[in-house]
Amino acid sequence: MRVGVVTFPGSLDDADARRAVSLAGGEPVALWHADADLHGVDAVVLPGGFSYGDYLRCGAIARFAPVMSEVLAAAEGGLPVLGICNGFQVLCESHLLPGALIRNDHRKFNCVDQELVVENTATPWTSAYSSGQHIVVPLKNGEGGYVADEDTLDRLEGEGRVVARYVGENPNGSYRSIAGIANERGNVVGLMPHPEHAVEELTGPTTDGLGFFVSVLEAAVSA
Amino acid sequence: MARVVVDVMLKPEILDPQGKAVAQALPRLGFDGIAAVRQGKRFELELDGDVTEERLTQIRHAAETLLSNPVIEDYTVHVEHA
Amino acid sequence: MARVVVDVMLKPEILDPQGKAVAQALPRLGFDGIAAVRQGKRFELELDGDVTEERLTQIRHAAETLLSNPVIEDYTVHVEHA
Amino acid sequence: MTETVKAAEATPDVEQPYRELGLKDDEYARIREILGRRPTSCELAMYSVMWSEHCSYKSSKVHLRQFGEKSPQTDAMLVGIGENAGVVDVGQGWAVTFKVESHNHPSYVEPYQGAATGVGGIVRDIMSMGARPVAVMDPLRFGPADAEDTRRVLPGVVAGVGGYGNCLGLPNVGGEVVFDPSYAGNPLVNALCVGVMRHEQIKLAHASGTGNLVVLFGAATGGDGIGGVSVLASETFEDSGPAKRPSVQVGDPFMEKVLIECCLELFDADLVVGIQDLGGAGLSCATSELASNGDGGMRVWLDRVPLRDASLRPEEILMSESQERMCAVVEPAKLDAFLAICEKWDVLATVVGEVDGTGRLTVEWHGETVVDVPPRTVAHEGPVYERPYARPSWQDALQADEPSRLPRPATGDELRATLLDLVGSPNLCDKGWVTDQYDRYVLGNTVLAQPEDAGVIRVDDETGLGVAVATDGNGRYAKLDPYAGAQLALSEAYRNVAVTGARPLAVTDCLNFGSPEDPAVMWQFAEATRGLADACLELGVPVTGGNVSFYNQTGETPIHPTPVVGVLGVVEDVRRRVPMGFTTPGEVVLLLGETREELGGSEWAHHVHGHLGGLPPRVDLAAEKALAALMAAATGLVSAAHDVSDGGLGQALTEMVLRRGVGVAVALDDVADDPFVALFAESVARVVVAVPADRVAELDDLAATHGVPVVRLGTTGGAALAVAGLFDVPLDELRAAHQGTLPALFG
Ligand SMILES: Nc1ncnc2c1ncn2[C@@H]1O[C@H](COP(=O)(O)OP(=O)(O)O)[C@@H](O)[C@H]1O
Ligand SMILES: [Mg+2]
Repeated sequence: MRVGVVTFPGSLDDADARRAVSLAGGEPVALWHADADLHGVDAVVLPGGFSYGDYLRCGAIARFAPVMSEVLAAAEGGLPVLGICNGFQVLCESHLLPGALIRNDHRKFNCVDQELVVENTATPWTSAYSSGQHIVVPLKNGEGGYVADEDTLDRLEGEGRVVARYVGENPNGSYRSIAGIANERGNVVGLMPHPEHAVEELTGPTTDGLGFFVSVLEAAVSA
Repeated sequence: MARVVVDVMLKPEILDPQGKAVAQALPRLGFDGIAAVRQGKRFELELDGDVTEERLTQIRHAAETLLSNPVIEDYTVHVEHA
Repeated sequence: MARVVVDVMLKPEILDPQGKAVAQALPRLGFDGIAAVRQGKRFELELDGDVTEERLTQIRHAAETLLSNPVIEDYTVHVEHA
Repeated sequence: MTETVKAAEATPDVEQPYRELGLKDDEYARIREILGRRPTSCELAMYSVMWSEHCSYKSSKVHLRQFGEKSPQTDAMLVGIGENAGVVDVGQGWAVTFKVESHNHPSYVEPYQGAATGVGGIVRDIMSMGARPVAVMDPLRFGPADAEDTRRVLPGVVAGVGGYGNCLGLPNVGGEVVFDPSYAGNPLVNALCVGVMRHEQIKLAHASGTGNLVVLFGAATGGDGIGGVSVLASETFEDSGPAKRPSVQVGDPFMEKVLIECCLELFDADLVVGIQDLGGAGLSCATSELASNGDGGMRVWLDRVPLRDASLRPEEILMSESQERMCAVVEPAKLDAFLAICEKWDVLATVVGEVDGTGRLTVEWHGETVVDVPPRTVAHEGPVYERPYARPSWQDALQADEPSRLPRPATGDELRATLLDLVGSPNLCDKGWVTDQYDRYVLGNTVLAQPEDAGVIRVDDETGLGVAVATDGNGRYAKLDPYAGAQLALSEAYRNVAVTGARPLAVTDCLNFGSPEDPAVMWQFAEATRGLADACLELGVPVTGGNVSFYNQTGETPIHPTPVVGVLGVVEDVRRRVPMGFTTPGEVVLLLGETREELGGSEWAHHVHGHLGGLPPRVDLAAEKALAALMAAATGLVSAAHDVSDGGLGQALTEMVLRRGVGVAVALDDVADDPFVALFAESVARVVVAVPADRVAELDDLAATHGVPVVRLGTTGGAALAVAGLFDVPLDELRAAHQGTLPALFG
C-alpha cells in the first residue's frame, strides 16, 4: 500500500506525514510539486506547512503546481486524498472542497493539543474511528478559521460531511466549530489539526492521530 | 511605466479579525467616531508597456483566480497612472 | 456614512517577499509583461458623521502610529466617498 | 565615481569620511599603513564595517580569550570558538552545533521584523556548519509587563520569532520571557539554533583550492542595513548621497526555508568545499573571512552580484546586509551539479569570484580593481582594545542593602497570599501566551519542549540518541555580582539540562551589556566573562561559541548586565527522559540539595518589594556537578524532576502540580526553620523529584553515594498544593493565578 506525500516549496510536515504512513504500516512515497506524476500511489496526503510562504493566501499558489492537476484528476476518480492544515487550504483553493480558511479570530498563530470529535467515520481516512469518538491531536496554524456561506454549511451538516469538529472552546473562530470536512464522495478530506503529530507516545500528546493513516490502508485493502 | 492597482477585500459577510482589532485599538489611542474598519490587500502591478483593454482583461482574470479567492473576497481593478 | 481609505505599502527600497511571490507566480500562470508587484495593506475606515479636516488629521496620525511603521512603510490617506 | 586602487594611489591626500563611518584616527592611520596608501572608498567601507564593534569584537576580544585559555579538557569539541558555530560530538557518529545570538536593537525599532531576522540569522550560522537545523529557542527580555511600550514590543517580537521560525519548520523548544524596568527602551531578543549532522558532513568557512569558484546564492542583494555607508556612495563626499538606506530589514522566511533544503541537498551531494552565511557586514564579511581562512587569496567580480536595486553602488553592495544569502566555495567540475540543485529549488545562484593564489582579496567592478587587501587584516587582525574598567562606586552600597530588612509573610494566610501573588507575577507566571504561538511539533522529534526545564530533541530514530538544551540568565543576580551572576546563569542552564537525564556537554553564550566605553559596564563584562570561563572549566563544559551585544542602554543608563547562557547535553536514549510534572498519585516527593536563607535578587524581593540589593545565591558548582551526576544515574528511577530556581520551592511545586493536574501534600519543617525561606529562597543546586514509594531507598542510596542531601517533602496526589500546618491551594485557584497574567496584559 503506497501513500504519496506531496512536497511543495515551503512544505514542513511532509517528513512527519511520511513517518506516520510508515508507522501505520504503509509505504510512503515522496511526490514533488513540479512532477506531474503520482507514481501510481494508492492515496495522497497534502501535508502542512507554508507553501510558497503562504504570503498571498494559504495554498493559493501551491494550487497551481503541476502535481495538483494530477491530484485533482485522481480525486475525481475516487483516489483518497487527505489535506492537513496547509493541505486543507490547498484543497479549498483548488475547489475540491467548499469554503475557505481565514486568519484565526484571535489573530495569533496557536499551537495547542486540541480535542476533536470525529463525526464521519465513512471516509477512507476515518474508518478506524468510531462515530462520536473524541481524540486529542495538535492544532497549529495562524489561518485555521473555516468559513463558508450558510447554505454550504447547512449542506455539509445535512450530508454528514463534517468529518471532525472542535470540542470545547472554539480555538480559531471556525464556523460551527468545523475542524475537517469531506467532499460529496467522501474520498477527499481536509483537516486543520495535525494527526501526523500524534502517532508516537514519545513525541505526540497522544497516538490518536494514527487512525487516519491506518484507515486509508484498510480502505485500500478492501477496495 | 504604467501601474495597475488591484484591491482585494473580504466579503462583507465574512468576519474580518484584523479589521476588528484595528477598530478596537483606535478608540484606546483616542481616535473616535470610527464606526467600522475592514482590512484588505492592495496589489500594485507595474506593467512594462502601457495599459491596453486586453491586458486589463488579463489582469482581471489574474485578480479573480490568483490575487483573490472569490469564495471569501471581492476585488476591484483600476489604473493608477498609464 | 463617509469612508476614508488608508493604503500602507512597504517603502520601495525594502524587500517585499509577498509581492515577490506574486510576481513569480504570475508568469507561471501565463500572465506576462508584469515588471514588478508590490503587496500592501488597505484599510477602509467607515466614519459616522462626515469627514472634517480635523478628523483627517486624526486619521493621518493613526496611519502613522498604528496602521504603519514609518521605519519600513509609507502610507497614503484618501477619502473614498464623503 | 567609484575609486579604483590606481586612483587612490594617485591621490594620496584626498579627505576621506572615515570618522562618519565610525573609524578612529589611529584606526584609519593603520589602514593606510597596512595598504601603504590611502584606502579606496570600497576598501574604506570594508574596513569600517569589519572593524566595527559588532564584527571585530574589539572591546571584548581580550576577555573572551579566557574561554579558550581556560577551556576544560574534552574530546567532545570538534569545532571550537571562531567558526560560525561550535560543533560537539554526541556519539554514534553524530555531531551537534548550536549557538545563541542577539538581535536587540532592530527588535526595538521594528519588533516583528527585528525578531524574525534575528531567527533567520542564527539559523544560517548553523547551516553554514553543514548541519540541518533542528530546533530554535528564544531568550527574551522586556521592560515592565504593564508598560505601554511593552504592549507594542512584546507581541511584535513574539509574532516575529514565531512567524519566521514556524515558517522554517523548526520546533521552538524553549527560551525565556523576563520583565524588568532596566530593559524598557532596550529589549533583549536573543535567538538560539541547534543543528545536527554526521561527523563527515561538518563544513567550514574556508576558501581553499586555487581555481575553485565562489558562488553567491539565495536572495538578490538590496540596500538593506547599510545606512552609514551611503556617504561613500555619493559622487563626492560633500553631497548627501542617495536616498537614506533602510537600517531595518524585512525577512523572507520562505526564501530561507528553500535555502535550507537547497543547502542540505548540496551537502549530501558533497558539492561544497567551504560555505559561509551572509549576516552582519554582508559580502565584506563573507569574502574576507573565507579568504582569510583559506590557503590562497580571492578575486571577486562585484558587478556580477544580482541586485534587487540597480542603483546600488559597489560600496553598498559590499556591506549590504540583505537576508537569506549564502556563499559557497565550489570546485569548477562540480559547478553544474551545484547550479542544477539551486535551479531545482528556484534559488538564484551566481558565480561571483574565484579562489586564487595571490594571498590577497581583490574586488573588481566592471574590470577595474576597487579593492586589493590582505584578507586577514580585514577579517581577523582588526583593532583590539584594552578598555579601562573599574568596579562602580555604587557596588558596595548595593551589596550592603540586604533583603533581610524587608518585611516577610509569617502566617499561613500570608504565605498563601504571597505564593499566589508570586506565581502570577510577570516573571514567574505561565508563558503559554507566548509559547503557544510557536510550533513545537514540526519535524516530529520533539521529546520535551516548554514548559519543561529543557528542550529535548531526538537525533536518531533507531537508537533514541538525543540532545537537551536550556538557556538561562538572571540580570538581577549579575547586577549584584557579575562574576557570580554569570556562573549562576551557567549553573541553572546546566541543572535544567541535567534534570531531564541528559549529560551536559557544551556551552554557548550571549553577553548582553551596556556601553563598553563606560568603565563600570566594562568591569561588569570583565567579571562576567571571568566568572563564566572559571565555571565552565570547573563544570567541564567548554564554551563553543556565542555572541556579544554592547551598547544596550537607554541614554546613559545601561541594562542590567545580562549574560544569557545556553547549555547542550546528550541524552543516550530519549525514551528515558525525565519530565517535570507529577504524573502519578501516591509517589514520594523529595527535595535534593540544601536550602539556605538566600533572597538577594530574588523574585520575591523584586516583585513584592521592588527591591534589588544584597548578594545573589551562593554559587556551588561542586554541588551542581554532584546533582547532575545523581540525576543521570536516577533516570528510570525518578518519574518527575524539576529544578528549583526563580521563585524558589513554591514556584517549582506549582509548576509540577499544574503540568498534569496531579496535586501534592508537603511539609516544610526539614527544608528550613522559617517556612518563608523554605518556600521562596533561591538557593542553587536544588531539584524536586518524585519517586515510587517502594523505591525511595534506592534514591536515598544514590544520593548518599553522590553526596547530595535529601529532604522528604511529602506525597503526590489530590487536587491541591497542600502545605502542612500552613495552607492549601486548590489546583484550579493556583492555575487561575499562574495562567491568567499574560492573557490579561496582552489579550
Ligand atoms: N520565549 C520563550 N520561548 C520558548 N520557550 C520559553 C520562552 N520563555 C520561557 N519559555 C519556556 O518556559 C519554561 C519556563 O521558563 P523559565 O521559568 O525561564 O524556565 P527555567 O526557570 O527552568 O529556566 C521553560 O521551558 C522555558 O524554556
Ligand atoms: Mg528550570
